[in-house]
Amino acid sequence: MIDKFVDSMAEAMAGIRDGSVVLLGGFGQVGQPDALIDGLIAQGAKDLTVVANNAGTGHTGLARLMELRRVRRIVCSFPRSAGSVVFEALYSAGEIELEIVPQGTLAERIRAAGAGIAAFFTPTAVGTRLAEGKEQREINGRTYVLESALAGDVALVEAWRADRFGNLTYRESARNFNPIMATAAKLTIVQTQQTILAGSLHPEVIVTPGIFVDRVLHVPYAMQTEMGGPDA
Amino acid sequence: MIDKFVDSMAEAMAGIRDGSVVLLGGFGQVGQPDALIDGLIAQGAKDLTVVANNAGTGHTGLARLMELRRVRRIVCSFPRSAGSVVFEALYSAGEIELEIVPQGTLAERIRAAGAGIAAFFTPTAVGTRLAEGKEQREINGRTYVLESALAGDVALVEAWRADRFGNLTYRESARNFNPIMATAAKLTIVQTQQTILAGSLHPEVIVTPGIFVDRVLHVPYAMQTEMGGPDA
Amino acid sequence: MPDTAPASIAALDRHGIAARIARDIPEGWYVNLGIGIPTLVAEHVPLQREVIFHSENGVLGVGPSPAPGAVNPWLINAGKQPVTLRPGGAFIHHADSFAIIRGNHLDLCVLGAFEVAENGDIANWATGKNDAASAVGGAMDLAVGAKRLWVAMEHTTKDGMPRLVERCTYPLTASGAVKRVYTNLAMLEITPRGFVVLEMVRGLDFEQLQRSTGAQLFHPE
Amino acid sequence: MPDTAPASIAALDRHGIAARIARDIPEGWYVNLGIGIPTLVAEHVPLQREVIFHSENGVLGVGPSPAPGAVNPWLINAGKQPVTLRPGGAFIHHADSFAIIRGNHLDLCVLGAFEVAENGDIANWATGKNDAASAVGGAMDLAVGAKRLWVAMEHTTKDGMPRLVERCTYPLTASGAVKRVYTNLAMLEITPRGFVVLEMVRGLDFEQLQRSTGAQLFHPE
Repeated sequence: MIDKFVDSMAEAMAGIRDGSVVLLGGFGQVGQPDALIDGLIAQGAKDLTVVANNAGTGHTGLARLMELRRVRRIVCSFPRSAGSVVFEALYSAGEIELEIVPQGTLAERIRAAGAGIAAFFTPTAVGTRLAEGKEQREINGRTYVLESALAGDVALVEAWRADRFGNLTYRESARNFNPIMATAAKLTIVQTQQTILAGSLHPEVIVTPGIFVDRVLHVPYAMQTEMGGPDA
Repeated sequence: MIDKFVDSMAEAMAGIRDGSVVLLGGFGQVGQPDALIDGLIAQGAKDLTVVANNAGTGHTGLARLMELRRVRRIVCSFPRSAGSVVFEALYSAGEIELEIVPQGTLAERIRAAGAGIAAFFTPTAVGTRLAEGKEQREINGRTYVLESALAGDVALVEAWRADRFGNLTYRESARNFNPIMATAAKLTIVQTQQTILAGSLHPEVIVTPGIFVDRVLHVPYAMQTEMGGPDA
Repeated sequence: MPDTAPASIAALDRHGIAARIARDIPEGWYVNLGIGIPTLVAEHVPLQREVIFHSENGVLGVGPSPAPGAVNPWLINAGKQPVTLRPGGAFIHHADSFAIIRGNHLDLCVLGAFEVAENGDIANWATGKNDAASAVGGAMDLAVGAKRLWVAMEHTTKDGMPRLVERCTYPLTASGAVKRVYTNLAMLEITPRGFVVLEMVRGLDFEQLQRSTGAQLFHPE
Repeated sequence: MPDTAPASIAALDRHGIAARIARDIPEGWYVNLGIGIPTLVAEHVPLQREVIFHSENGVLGVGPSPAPGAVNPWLINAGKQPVTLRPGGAFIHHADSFAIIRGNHLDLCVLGAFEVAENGDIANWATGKNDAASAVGGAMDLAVGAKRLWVAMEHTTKDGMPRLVERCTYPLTASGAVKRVYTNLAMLEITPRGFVVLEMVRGLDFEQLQRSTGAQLFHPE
């Protein structure tokens, strides 16, 4: 019987190696796999490249991972925001590398990696600093810039519901980057608020089919917020 | 109040011009907007380019449109199949142009048009006759071929449920090409089996948001199969 | 106050600019609102005029802020503020959300800006070459992707320096993208000639507006 | 029948080839089956061994054919035959379906073929340069996209001409893509050396198999 549920955070995090490219779902605090990020902090992998929309806030989660000097490089669209104190300190000290990518280009590069598309021509950023040094081409009278696929070794995803096949749904705006990141990594690890233990999700409402998912950890929300994760 | 429902087939078809590129949803008979194709036959536009997975079967629907010499060119992945008698006769007589596109490249070209991506590098068809004359490039040690976006003037789409905002769901394998074609045309016309008149579809299960939809015609299935379309 | 004194210029406040923009948005448009003054625009579109607000983080049909105590932690806009969902709304993922943006499906995007140039260039994300860690977010995608790009901003900086200029000095967000600018002083259209003044606030004359502007202004033809 | 007569060769029929392939598919794999012999493979995977069959037209979890009278007209496979959906199944659109294929997410694709070459080239969609209207469907995407491409076919044509060859003569579907070939006579792996014979049917010897094959055969190292 197919069963992608794992019983512990340690099992969920097994095998993540130093030097990995880690895709982190979420937009701001919403849809962020907080428990899995805490699990990654505990797991110990370092020299990571993190791909996420934001560069973390406060001193928890991604910010904590950076503060522990475990992140060599971050690829994001919105590094500097209210509370991004850890990132800003590391960046101005030259202790973290940054690649800024327009948010839509970031999403499309991740989607391309999951879809087997090596590169694509987009109109975004043409004529700006973020297109400098990149191949440009006029197609049907408009200028486009070539952007390449952005794949991960690991994706950490927050779902709302999951079944044993790894099929997922998301809740409201917590969907955001999660479904595309789930497609783009060699190892996709999911924390889910609810489980469908007796059966499977309705086939018409599944957003991420289980083919993209390797491991699912059940992390009820209350547990997560009160205790910082099931293993914390 | 936003209301994308139209009352008649004539209203649904209004303004389709000679020379249009028409995207036809469906895979085989499933998810094909049969009533709208009949409506297009009645509407009269000619010199059309049709983009569809198949090239029609028997003497109805797309095959009938071709038989009436209204289709100049067809872009598809699977032209010759059981019953594609009209296409085969026209093609061997040199009376219709054909562009064969691998099915996944066809889907991705349509999706690219809807997503503002001008062109993309795909591994499909490299080393085959269908990549001849196309730009190729080695990226990370693998060869890819450049394919361009494929946009429509008009998309004809079959939905299962629609609300007044033009939000759509599909039924089972009738989803197929419909959602991507809905994104890729200047004018997207939908036939729907069911309507949500009193309210709107649940926001988590919508497959095509109304932003992609211009007109919706209610075509209950029984009517469609028994009478060939509401105006027939 | 006498009509001739400078103080009599009826400059708009932030809500005034937003309300002016809201008047120009017809029912049925799909609209993305940037952070700042643009976000306020939604408050000035009457609920009975159905406009579908899109947010980059995968929300179509963004509605007003929730009442205190009724905040849904799963539902935010691109500015990371809690919002509600209006009837007809839908949730989509980020690649689909930016397919909508890049694919030219939005009728309108309203952004704030540091500078707008007479050729339609917009600079709204970084203030200098040293500011390498600036947050671009979705601004570049929105600026090139929407059918219309309107800018909402103060006509000058706090120091009185013009924000409507011949050429942007700050790093560009997009080139040649802006169609209209709504400021606290005027509404201007960008045409092949440059800035054309369509409206000014009460008490302001063309010459005064020109003095606050870093590029040549034109009357409508 | 005596063991030495040619008639004693226990050549597999179409279901025999399909059943042999089914033995090699472990639980949990995501598998796409082409038209013809490959489609039969699903019938030989016991239902309790959970394998998720994918169909290009946006179905994950394809199940057995429905009982007569229980056909669901909205649910077909890529061969346009009515099917059912197994627990855990999902419906997706065509671009997402081919993202799965092209993006290297399928553990296995099984295709039929006219010819397979010793370098892994496969020809399965068109029989000649004149056949310009051949139907390629999703074969080219599947051949390059799946983690493993296995071919199911007769070892020779009806006229006895080899289908396993040094170089394909028919138009290619993909180059260097095939990993294994399952025929009515043998199971072969394609390696840098060429065709390596892993199994032969009962009553057949290596020399006989070589005579039915258009390329050099090798024993496993």
